[in-house]
Amino acid sequence: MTNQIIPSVKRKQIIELAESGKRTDGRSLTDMRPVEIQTNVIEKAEGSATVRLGDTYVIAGVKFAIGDPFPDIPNDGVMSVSAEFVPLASSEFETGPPDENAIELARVVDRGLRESKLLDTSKLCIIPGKKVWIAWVDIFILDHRGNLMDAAALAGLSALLTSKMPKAEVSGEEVKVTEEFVPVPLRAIPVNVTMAKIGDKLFVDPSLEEEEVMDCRLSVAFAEDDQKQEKICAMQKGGSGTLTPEELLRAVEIAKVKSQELRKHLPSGGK
Amino acid sequence: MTNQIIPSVKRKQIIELAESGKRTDGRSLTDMRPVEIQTNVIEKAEGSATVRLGDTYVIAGVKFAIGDPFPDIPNDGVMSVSAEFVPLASSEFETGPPDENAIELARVVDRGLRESKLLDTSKLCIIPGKKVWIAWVDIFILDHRGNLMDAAALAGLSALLTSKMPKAEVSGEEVKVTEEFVPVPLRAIPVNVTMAKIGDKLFVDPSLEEEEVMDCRLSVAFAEDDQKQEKICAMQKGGSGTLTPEELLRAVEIAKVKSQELRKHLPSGGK
Amino acid sequence: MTNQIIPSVKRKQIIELAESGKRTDGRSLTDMRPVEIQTNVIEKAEGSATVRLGDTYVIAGVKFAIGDPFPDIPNDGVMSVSAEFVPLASSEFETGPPDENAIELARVVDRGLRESKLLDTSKLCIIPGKKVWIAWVDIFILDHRGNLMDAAALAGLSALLTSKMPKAEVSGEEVKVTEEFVPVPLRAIPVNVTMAKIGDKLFVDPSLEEEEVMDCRLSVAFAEDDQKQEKICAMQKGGSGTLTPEELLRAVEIAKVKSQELRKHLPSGGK
Amino acid sequence: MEKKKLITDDGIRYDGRKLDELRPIKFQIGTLKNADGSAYVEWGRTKILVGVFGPRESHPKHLALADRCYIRARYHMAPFSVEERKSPAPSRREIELSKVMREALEPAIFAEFFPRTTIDIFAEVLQADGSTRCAAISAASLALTDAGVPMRDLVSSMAVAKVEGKLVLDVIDQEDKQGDSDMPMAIMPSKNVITLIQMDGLLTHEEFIQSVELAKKGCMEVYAKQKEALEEHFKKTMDREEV
Amino acid sequence: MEKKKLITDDGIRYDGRKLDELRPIKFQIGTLKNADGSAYVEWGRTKILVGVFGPRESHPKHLALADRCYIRARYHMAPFSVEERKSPAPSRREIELSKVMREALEPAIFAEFFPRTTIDIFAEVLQADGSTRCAAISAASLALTDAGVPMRDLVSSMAVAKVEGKLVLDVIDQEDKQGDSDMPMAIMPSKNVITLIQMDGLLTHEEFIQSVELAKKGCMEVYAKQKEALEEHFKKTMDREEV
Amino acid sequence: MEKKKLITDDGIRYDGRKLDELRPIKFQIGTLKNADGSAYVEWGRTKILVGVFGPRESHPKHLALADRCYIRARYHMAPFSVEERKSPAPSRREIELSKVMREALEPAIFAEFFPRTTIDIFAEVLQADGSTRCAAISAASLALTDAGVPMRDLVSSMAVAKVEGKLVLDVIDQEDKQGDSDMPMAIMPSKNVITLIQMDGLLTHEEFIQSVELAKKGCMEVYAKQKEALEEHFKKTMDREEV
Repeated sequence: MTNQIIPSVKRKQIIELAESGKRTDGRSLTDMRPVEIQTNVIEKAEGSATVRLGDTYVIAGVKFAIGDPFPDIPNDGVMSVSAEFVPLASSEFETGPPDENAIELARVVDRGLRESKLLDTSKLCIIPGKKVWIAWVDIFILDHRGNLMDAAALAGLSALLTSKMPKAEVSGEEVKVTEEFVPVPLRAIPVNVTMAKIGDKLFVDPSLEEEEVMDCRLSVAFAEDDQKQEKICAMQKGGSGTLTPEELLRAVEIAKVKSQELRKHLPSGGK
Repeated sequence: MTNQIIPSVKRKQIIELAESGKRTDGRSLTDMRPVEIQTNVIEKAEGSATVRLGDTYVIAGVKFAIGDPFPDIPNDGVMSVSAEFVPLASSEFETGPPDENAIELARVVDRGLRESKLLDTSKLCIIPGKKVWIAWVDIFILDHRGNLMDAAALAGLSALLTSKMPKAEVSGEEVKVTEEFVPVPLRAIPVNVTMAKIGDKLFVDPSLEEEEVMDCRLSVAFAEDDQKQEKICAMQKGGSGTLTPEELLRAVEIAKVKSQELRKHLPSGGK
Repeated sequence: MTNQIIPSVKRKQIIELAESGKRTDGRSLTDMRPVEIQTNVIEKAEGSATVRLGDTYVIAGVKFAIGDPFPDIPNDGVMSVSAEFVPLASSEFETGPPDENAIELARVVDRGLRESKLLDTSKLCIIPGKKVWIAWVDIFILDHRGNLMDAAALAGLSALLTSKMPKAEVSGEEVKVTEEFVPVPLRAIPVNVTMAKIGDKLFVDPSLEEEEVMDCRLSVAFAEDDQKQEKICAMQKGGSGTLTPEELLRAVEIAKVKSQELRKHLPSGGK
Repeated sequence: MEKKKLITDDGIRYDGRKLDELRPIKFQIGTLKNADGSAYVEWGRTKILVGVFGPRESHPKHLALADRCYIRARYHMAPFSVEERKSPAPSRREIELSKVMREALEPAIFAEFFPRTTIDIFAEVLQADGSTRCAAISAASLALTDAGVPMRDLVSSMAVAKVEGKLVLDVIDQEDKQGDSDMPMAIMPSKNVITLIQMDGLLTHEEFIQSVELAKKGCMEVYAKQKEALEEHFKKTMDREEV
Repeated sequence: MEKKKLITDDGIRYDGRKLDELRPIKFQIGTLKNADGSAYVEWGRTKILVGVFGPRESHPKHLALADRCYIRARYHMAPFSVEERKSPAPSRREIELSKVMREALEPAIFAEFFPRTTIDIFAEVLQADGSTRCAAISAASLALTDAGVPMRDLVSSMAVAKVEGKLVLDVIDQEDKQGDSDMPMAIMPSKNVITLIQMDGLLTHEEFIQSVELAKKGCMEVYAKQKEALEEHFKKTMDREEV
Repeated sequence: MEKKKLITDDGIRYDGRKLDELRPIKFQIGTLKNADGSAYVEWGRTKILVGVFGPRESHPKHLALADRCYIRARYHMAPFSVEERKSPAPSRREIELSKVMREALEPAIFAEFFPRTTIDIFAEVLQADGSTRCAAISAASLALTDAGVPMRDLVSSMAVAKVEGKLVLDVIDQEDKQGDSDMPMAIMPSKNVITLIQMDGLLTHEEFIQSVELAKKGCMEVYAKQKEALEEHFKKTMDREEV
């Protein structure tokens, strides 16, 4: 059975420090940890990126493959986002198919990318109703030190931003993949910001220690289109705690500011 | 380890009562529990029904989809019957893929429906050898209070009896599903009757309590064709006890009578 | 937790006996157990064989089916080797999907058969790039008394050597399987020899008892082509012990001799 | 799927409702015999059955928590509940919604009263026509009450979508698929706290604030219907006991 | 599959047998070394190997029963046993037949002699040509005896089909697929009780009664062959022990 | 895949190397925070990350061994590591390589020092361009050292292939696919013993003997690079501690 004593001592300490605006690792409540993004790290992938968010370490790779469209959107390509909690990333992770946390992570990142209209899937069509490009975005967690949501979203986004897409030539029903590459048709750019609620405070970019004692977390993704228009494009509460309506609105305000900060770290498009 | 004391006390009590032709819930040995069938409960399904057999509660839905025929019967459509023991139905049920009990149930119901020649699968062919209708019959157990076999068979049958089938139009190799619906091509009607053997008595439509202490059960399905001809179309013994040949023949006699009774509850075809 | 006392006593005894060149079952260190191969035991299979290697008992069946080629070798048929450790073969085996031992066994046997160029897969093509023959080689372990590797390899090989292949007729895109059978296009013949290392001795064709206390095993397959040319075609070390380079070379020498011995037991081709 | 216009110029929706109007919602409590607690809801054409077992012994035992009850939840769709038959194996969507449903309900449960035990919440979607997670959560909180689980409050849930530029309450399938955003929310009404919020689609900051307001209004209407159902249920139970 | 006529006007079947004639059936006992008991049967072209382990410690432990032995059975077909290669993963049919086989054998086992233990019965169908469950059950009861499991009686099994209007004994593949009904039955012969009965197809009440009679006759013939095999096996074992 | 000539008449390979020349190999130790030990290797374009956990409590408990540590290993490829996206579910190849990797490392570990515990070795192939098992094993022995697991020796691994009639050292993808044989080997260099050997393809007896010699030479070069990486790592660690 899970021992609950150590977390409750830690929690008390974290809350007390926060009263004076401080955190155990020296950050203020709204500081992100250092962000480091490297792209094109996997030459065999059409796009790839590693993200270090403090000590949290994530890699994402993008592969394009030809496949069938969904019957209800026959003229659109497909983007598929998966996340794997690789067992080397944490003593808590286990081998086996993705659990509910990995699935939630992948789906939240997916919604952020999808709902921002980042990828113009209509341009991924090869033969309408028959053949389309599938963009596989695979995110692997390599070291889990808190806030996987933002690190994974950044990694997936950076990999897509720097992807090149193979070009297909069609003659009749035959599809041939050429040696040529074209840029991926991208539009608005989503950035995700996660905050943990502990007591009555919000902690931006929570560390693993903070996540272990948090009441709940809120992730908010802001998308910015080419006219620099910002909109909320995805949101997800996680964990068993509650938020007051005021906390919710405050969190959205914070996310708006921090997402602008994070944008500066993004790789520029194409490669 | 399973406690065996309470069941053996119950069993003794049930056997003693049965000596005077009585059961713990007041029924005679050959009484069914009240039967209540509601059809067209799921508007999105092509056919559906809930069945209450006493407190046992089952739902069945029928969906038609276009698929490939089996290679050895290229001109016949397909009927596929599944059963799920949904965990809300019993504290004994667990999440996960169907266990041997759910699979046996589905297969016995399937054989009853199939061997009675209820569904004329030759009329489910769209393009011979290429495209046929698949009739998915999904049975969900919602409350398990004994005799799932008869309740599930009634639910599956009632859903099929009241199904409407989408109409497909063929031009060349292209298949288009129209907005039109046609009746499902049905023939003889099978009705299943299950009896539990406890001691040397047969209990028609056993309750959960009776099933927990039974030696074995026997399910017998009678089919009636449009000339009101009755035939046995499926039979299954379940459980670790034995039947004497005399008990077997007696059970078939009883099933013949009770299946006629059950027929009166069936919905009339079409919808 | 596994008891380690009995094995260590046995190991000591086996090593002491080996000092004078003897084994617990009376063999010399380089003796194989008696080999008995029966072919065409499963009339419904296109090829089949049982192998008894001492008390180890294995069956293999070959089935041909029409399927799709791999995209990167569109003009070649496919050979697929599986192995199942059927639970009746040992109190250690369990039901469920193949474990790492069964998978290793199948893959080593597969490599032996494949890399010897035994089967000329280019002759298994029906319509280039579209339809090819798939040769399913299924190996079932029926009684595990040591050295499954050699018994399984012999069974798979013998089944293939005595297989007949259905003949397909092509007209346009249509493929029709005729009633006729043709010989399977075979070339060089691989034979696998496994040795256990216990202490500093090599034990050819180890018994179950020897395997339980061995340091490691080495399997070496020699292929012989129609010019009676012999080459090494597959090798696999198993188990957690080590081999000195000298032991490795000695083992290969032994395998060369023993593989010639085993060749005499092989069924002659065709049937 | 063909796109039709979903809102008339007069602000009337596809199914005849006004922008902030709920569908007919009807809760029924105690419909199952085996479950310790149960509730059935018809929420427009969305139909969901929820059963609760527990607090009961944790199995397997290593799930047991020393200081509170372990809560499991399963959101599951019947194969016939949607247009195209759905495989009965849980999809990734169902696995996420199971987690989200559990986390929406947990804050309302006095889990610390039952250390070392497990509560199971099983929701079966029999027919899906939008807002299934809201309906499942709202019904589940009634099933928990029916099971005698001590609760801090009910949980009431409602979704708001942006469709053709307008915010609409209580989203149906058609609106979800064609709409620009979907935002399900759940609250503990008498505590005024949020236990579930998810959003996808594009909303301006202003629209988001309005959406939260509208969702809250919807949750309060659901809350009223939940309380009605509870009253009716207890009345029935007492009547029965008096007999 | 092409439909040929399966029975001549003289009542001779596809494979030359008379209507109530069994195929050649040969049991062999004790063919495996590792299994505690084993039997192999060639039943026409149907070939099945059965191994029995136990009574042995229950694993996992929660399977253990306080008052009797826990019995597991697996009916499994080799991929090469049928016309089209079968995936080795257990099909729904194999899962049902495993249950049915277990329930046909359980009444014959003195399970109460071995509380808290498990007996495993594994049947591998190496070639399938009809009546595989009958052959597996009959062979399994010999394998149980070989394992020294105390038995109330052997279990003997036989199937009857209705083919082209006639009842036939010991059904082959072709007859099963083209026939109008199939009815496998198993009995404990010296007790005159039925441990397995299944039926599908269409039979009048009268035909059913005749089918049961015919199946019983077949079971008794199987019983005779089982006893023969046992005698031969014990004779061999004693000869060996005397040496 | 089109077949190009892989070796020039002057004995220069596809990627510019000589026949017995290794690709640039760079080990990095201690790259992960959570793992007890870790190592990252870039071996030409092959990129692998290895993490080690343990010795730690065995879970589930029945895995515990009374006299030594239980060692688990997983060799796994990321979906984006190869030309065609690979499903993340472990393939049969990955399951075999996990076993082979474990057995190549086990002889070097003083497993008897840690009875009843488990050591987990997880290798993630981030990019695969030939010799992945050699790279994974070599990196894993560094990760084990980093985790403080007492070792008899490092394990150094290298593959030799026969390509267009010539033996070549340190095999890349292209050579593996077009070559006539592939032979990965691993040794404990200071003990001069082999912990891994596999071979497939056709080799004469003479060629095999030469292959073993060549592989050994390659292993020794890897060993030198491993020691370099260790020295650098310990230097860094000590520098950090002195601060």
